[in-house]
Amino acid sequence: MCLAAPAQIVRIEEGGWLAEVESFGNRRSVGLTLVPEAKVGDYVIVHAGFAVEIIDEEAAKISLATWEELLCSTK
Amino acid sequence: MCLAAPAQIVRIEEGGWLAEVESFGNRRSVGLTLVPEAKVGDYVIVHAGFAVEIIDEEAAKISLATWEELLCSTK
Amino acid sequence: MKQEQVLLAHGDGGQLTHQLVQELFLRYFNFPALQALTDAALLPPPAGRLAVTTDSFVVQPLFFPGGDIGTLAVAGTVNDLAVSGAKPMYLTAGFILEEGLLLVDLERVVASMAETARDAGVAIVAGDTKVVERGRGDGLYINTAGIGVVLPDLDGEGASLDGSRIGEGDAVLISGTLGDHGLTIMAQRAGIAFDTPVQSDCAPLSSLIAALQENCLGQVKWMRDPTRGGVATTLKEIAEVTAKDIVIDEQALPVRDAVADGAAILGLDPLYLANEGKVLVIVAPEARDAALAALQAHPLGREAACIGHVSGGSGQVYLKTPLGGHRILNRLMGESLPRIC
Amino acid sequence: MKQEQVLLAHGDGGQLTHQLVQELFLRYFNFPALQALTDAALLPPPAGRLAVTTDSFVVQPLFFPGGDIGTLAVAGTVNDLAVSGAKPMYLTAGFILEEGLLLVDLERVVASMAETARDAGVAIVAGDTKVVERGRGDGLYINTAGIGVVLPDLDGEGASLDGSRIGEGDAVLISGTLGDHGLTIMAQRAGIAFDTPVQSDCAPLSSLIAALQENCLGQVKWMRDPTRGGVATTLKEIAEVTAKDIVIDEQALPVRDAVADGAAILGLDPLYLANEGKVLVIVAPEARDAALAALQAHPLGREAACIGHVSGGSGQVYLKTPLGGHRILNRLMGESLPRIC
Amino acid sequence: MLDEIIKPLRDPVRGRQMLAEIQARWHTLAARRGRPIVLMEFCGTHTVALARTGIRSLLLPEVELKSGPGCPVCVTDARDLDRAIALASVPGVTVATFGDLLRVPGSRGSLQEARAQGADVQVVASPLDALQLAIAHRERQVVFLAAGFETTAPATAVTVQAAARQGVENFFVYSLHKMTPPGLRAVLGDREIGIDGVILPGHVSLIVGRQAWDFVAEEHQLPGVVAGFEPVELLAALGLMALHWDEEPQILNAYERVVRERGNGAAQQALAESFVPVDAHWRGLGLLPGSGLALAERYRQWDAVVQFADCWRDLEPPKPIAGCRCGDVLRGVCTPLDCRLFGQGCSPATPVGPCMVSQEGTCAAYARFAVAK
Amino acid sequence: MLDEIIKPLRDPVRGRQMLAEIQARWHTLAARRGRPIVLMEFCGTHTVALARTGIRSLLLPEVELKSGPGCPVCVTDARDLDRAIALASVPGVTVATFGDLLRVPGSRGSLQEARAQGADVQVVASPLDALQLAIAHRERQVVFLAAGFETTAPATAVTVQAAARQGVENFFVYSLHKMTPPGLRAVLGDREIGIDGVILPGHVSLIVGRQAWDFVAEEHQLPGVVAGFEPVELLAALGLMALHWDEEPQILNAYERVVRERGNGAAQQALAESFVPVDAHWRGLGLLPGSGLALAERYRQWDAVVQFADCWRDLEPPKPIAGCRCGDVLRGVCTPLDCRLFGQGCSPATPVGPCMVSQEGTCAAYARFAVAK
Ligand code: SF4
Ligand code: SF4
Ligand SMILES: [Mg+2]
Ligand SMILES: [Mg+2]
Ligand SMILES: [Mg+2]
Ligand SMILES: [Mg+2]
Ligand SMILES: [Mg+2]
Ligand SMILES: [Mg+2]
Ligand SMILES: [Mg+2]
Ligand SMILES: [Mg+2]
Ligand SMILES: [Mg+2]
Ligand SMILES: [Mg+2]
Repeated sequence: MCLAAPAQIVRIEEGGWLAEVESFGNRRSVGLTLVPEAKVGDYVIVHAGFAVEIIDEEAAKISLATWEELLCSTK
Repeated sequence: MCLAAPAQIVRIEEGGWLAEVESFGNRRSVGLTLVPEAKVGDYVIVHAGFAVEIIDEEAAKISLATWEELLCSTK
Repeated sequence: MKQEQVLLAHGDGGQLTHQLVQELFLRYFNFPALQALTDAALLPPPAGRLAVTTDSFVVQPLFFPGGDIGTLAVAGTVNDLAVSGAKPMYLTAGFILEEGLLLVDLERVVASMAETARDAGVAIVAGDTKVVERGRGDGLYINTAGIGVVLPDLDGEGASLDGSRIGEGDAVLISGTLGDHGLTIMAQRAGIAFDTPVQSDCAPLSSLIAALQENCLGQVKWMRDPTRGGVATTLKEIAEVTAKDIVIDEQALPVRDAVADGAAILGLDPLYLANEGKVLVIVAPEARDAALAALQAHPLGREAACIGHVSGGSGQVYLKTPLGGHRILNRLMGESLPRIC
Repeated sequence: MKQEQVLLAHGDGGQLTHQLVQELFLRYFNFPALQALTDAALLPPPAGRLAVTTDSFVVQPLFFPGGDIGTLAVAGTVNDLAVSGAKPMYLTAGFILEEGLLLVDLERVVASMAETARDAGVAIVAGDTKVVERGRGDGLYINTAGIGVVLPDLDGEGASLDGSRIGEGDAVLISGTLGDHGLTIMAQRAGIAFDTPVQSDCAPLSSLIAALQENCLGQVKWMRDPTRGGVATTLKEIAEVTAKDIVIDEQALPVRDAVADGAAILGLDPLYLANEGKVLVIVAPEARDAALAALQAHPLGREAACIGHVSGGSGQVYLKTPLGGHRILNRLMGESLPRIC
Repeated sequence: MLDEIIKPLRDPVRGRQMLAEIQARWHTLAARRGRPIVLMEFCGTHTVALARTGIRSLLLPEVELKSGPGCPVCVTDARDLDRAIALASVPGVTVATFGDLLRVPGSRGSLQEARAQGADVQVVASPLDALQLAIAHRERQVVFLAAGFETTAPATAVTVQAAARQGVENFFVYSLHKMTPPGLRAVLGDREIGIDGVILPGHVSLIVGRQAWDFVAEEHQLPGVVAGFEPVELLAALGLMALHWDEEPQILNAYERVVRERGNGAAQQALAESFVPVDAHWRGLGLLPGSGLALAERYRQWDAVVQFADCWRDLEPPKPIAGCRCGDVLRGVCTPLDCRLFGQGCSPATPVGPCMVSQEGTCAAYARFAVAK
Repeated sequence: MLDEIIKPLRDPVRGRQMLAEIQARWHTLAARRGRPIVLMEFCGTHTVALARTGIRSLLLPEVELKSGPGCPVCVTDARDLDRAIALASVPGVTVATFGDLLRVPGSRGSLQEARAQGADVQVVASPLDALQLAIAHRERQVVFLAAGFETTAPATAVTVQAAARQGVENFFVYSLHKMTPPGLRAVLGDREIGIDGVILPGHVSLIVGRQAWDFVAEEHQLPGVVAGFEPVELLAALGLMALHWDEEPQILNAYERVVRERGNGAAQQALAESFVPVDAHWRGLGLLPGSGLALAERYRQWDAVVQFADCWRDLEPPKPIAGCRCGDVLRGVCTPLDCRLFGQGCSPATPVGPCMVSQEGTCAAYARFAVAK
């Protein structure tokens, strides 16, 4: 029920409340309050104008590997 | 400096504050406060939404006659 | 249609637009090329030169005594073609609807357009609908573009209507009373409204003009419908184009008493009030009587009058007053605002 | 012009209207029949069937990456003529100005129109200007009506483009990427704005379509520019008209990454976003490759793709998903509102 | 029927007869004097009517008709317009006023231009309509910008009384009302102008009465005539003045069908209740003592001048309009033809000064009804 | 590059491989069970994604995917919408909200229809934009109509804190925020429905954490999986659930790249500071204890529910929408196909019930992505 899209932090405003994020060339300003530990270069999930979580790139890779392992076996 | 147009009172609203006036078929509602003595059938001069004076039909006729007398003599 | 009001979604090109077109527009406008709903209507090759014109209609109120914005949108464009010497053939109609417009009002307007088009013998061949947010429109704006054909028999040698044939002594005719439309509209405006017996004169003039042309073949030198800016502005424009003077006789101007009085109430001048069913005509002096008779013989021209003549000069329009004075008429200057002082 | 802003008086048909026309419009639109300022432009008899169309343009913002309302007003109408198989010839232009519009902005738009018309090889032959009160418009609305001619060599036996010749197996082509215009506009809207590298694709397609027709003489069965409602809505309409199904391959759809991402941000679907410089084409299967090559050889068609085919059926549009599922595409339903949930 | 009253006053046959007689009489008088006779019509509506009927040109060269400051729009001070614009630009405030005022330039544009920039300005034909607007839009503050001379001020007076009676709290009046006798006094007291007689305003006179002008004859030794506005009435006024030219200066009444000796008592009483006289700035004439009408203390709550004073606290004082000779035109020192901007940058479509704005402004009347050469 | 994270999750080759494997596994499980296996996806975005990718139809008939009440727009009570419309119709008040909410029917029309009648309704993409609107229009009262589950509520929480910090007095929040665990609890507690497992909302979960759903396994003995939204992620979630089908019910996490065990602590803290749990009406589900989020007492000044209570004092209670089975659809008791209005009068262009309004509403998803027969 909650549309959210991934984007990368390219700049954090002074004060740390706002960040500029980028996704496939699209740039927008989002609130950073909900992910205080985020830093430039991080990928985040954006919803309703706020970054709501940081994407764990490592976990993404592991998941994918696991799924291939477990679920592409019939091939 | 004050555009004003003649019209005839065709109806006076209850209370006597407002009247409906008519001129060549055009009808509008005007304030009557400034000519408290006006009655239905009277011709009035209307300015800025108010009847501001009653036309004295008798005086109008006399003026016209006087002017013809005095000023159309060369004919 | 389930909705009673126009929503923004009626203009998004999707399902509601589709319904609006199918259930309203196509019900009234039943030209085959329009019903096909292709991107453009395909029409047979015309038999003469094309006349092309466009006007947008933004009148308020949408409905007024004597007509509505739909009548106007058809008549206005038909008249621009007719005064150009063309037989009006096809119209396009572009609607800009304001969110919140009542669909019953839209239907009334569309019905008027269909009826006026039928009267004028034109077909509405292409259309478009857009919806704008509330507060970014005014109920309904309509653009019409018109295509006419200058039939060879109206298009003989030297029959140009651009004013180039106007000469000294030519007669200036008007097909009826001045200012009826403009006064009707002004009398409806919020803040200055009054009741008036005056009605808009809006009407398609194609048959009146055809009758005139038949009776005065080649002798009509110029025609124009004196709409925005009124008779004075229209005459000033042609006077400038020809660099001749036009002299108008104030006493010859047909003006209804109620229009004169209404104009006085508002501080306006009937010479500058819009007309939507009148044509100004300049004819050779020898054709004056025939032209006047032709106009007066038509139901829309009964009150036609000869109001002046062309004289040598430099592009001025003079009004001869009843007392024998002259004054110069210029273009309408500045928005027509009702005044009290 | 002394005024910096449009005033109501610019639309009253008087002196300021006259100045606006003389000092702005006629400076950019220099077609002789327009300069004559007659009620209608008189044009030479055309050499074939007429194609006639109209559209109003109410886009906000007026200026956007890739174009402005003026580019759009010309390109949109030119494209409707071109996809109908006609050579676009003449446009009319009706302006509805909102009181307060900056005259420099109006000039920019007029300049764009003149330039786009030149690119497309069309002449603006008639015009009209109205001014509405502030709060009753949105800066500037433009209506254009277009007249084209179906040249006999494009108009041979059986060359009808109304969809009646569409048959099973025909290929569905698009001349480039989906949704660039729609996404560009949405990204500019107050309340949801973001920066995007996407630009509107708005462009007149007359030369692209002429090139296509030359290379596939008689084999193009149907064309349409997928504007409001996008590719999905446009395909649904032709599917209904033909009562055949259209099957689109989701993986074949050319969509820029930034458009796909921007659409995801807004909760929208590129299949329903407007395009203003793209044409959907249906050709016989044997002409598919030639048509694709012709499109791709033109600067405006480099990213052309074959996106699907026609099959037997009942007027449905199916989208084949990458996983092998199918879903049905309907018309756009309801205003495209950006969503967050 | 109105016809019976009005039509004879427009009868061209009667008019042309009178014109011939009157031309002859003035011809004689001017010849005797050895120079044209200069009359001033104080009233802008007379300016327009004299031009529109052609009478102005038909009396030349024997009689030169100069226009006085009798257009309430033209004499409205730029400072007041700047304030009205500031007011109209405040969110939530609507300024309602007569159409005439929309195009008058203040020192930073007109209400019309302010409206184009988003200010809320509504045109009304009566102060009552402005009050109705306030009643219909309780969420807005509606300020009626009240311009006009004694003819118009009673309408405002009665309207503010109605607002008070009905307790309409979102209605306000910004009074620009001015009184004409002080205006005429200022013009006549000016040594620069030489005029021989005055055509007195007909509709102001029906409020103030014929006798309000006696000072013209008594203090300034000039003849005057109260005139109506129909062609025959105008001619009659000019004719009566010529007939009495050789007598002791006096104020004639050629508009007896509506103008009484002492004017309209009810209207005068309404003015006295709602307003108090104050010094007022007249454009071109300067500060004239006791020439303005401010709302009386008891209507303070409805007085926009008091209630919205914050809105213009920081306004800079207006700058004079470069090149515009309105001041001189208003005092009759020169005619618009003497202004080098007339027709060259200043026109009814693009007015520079206030005299070009109102149709009754002298410059506008000259431009609109330009006399055929 | 985002590409490296996202593109593999959309890879059709990998997707089709996984699909084949998963179809086979569910085929086996359903065969063993002797009937189709019924899973509920709680989340509306899952409903849409499963339809859009074709996965819903590709799993049939072995797996039936039922939609739960996971669209915050659909579960918004008609009473709240009636109030929002009343609010937006007050002169001087602007209601700012997400685009989704505009078309939801209350009992007397939608915000979209109210806007067409003159109400001031603005679409925003973030509560921060609504706050900006208030700051830019100090003369208006801007009410942010805040709909959404736990994913959205923290944004509102932080925004109201910012409004307080900056002292923005013309900004208000009408909270419609709801919490999903009580919603799911209500559905699972209902005896009418028979489901075998739950697909849990991915973006809610990144706030509340995977463990927030343990009650599903522990109390309801149902397996669950937290799923992402890309095609490969959806397939993975379904695949993992199938793999673990025979084990003790547990809540799997197939969206580990963003969903942590305990969720987002900062967001949870923001919620705790700005809101308090209250009982809330869910359309179709009724009053669910502790399922709503009201503004905390310290933000009373910004709470539209408190500050504008006068606006809806006289509103009649909403009437149920005749014939609409949204309630049953939301509880998973029936599918939209069981509603006799579906496609017959109720369509995305002319929605009757809320489930047809949001693109994520179950009825809308069925209508838009109608499965090819
Ligand atoms: S012509 Fe214009 S500038 Fe000159 S005095 Fe008159 S209003 Fe002023
Ligand atoms: S189809 Fe429409 S009426 Fe039926 S349950 Fe869904 S929303 Fe309600
Ligand atoms: Mg035209
Ligand atoms: Mg026209
Ligand atoms: Mg015309
Ligand atoms: Mg169109
Ligand atoms: Mg409006
Ligand atoms: Mg079109
Ligand atoms: Mg188009
Ligand atoms: Mg098209
Ligand atoms: Mg026009
Ligand atoms: Mg606007």
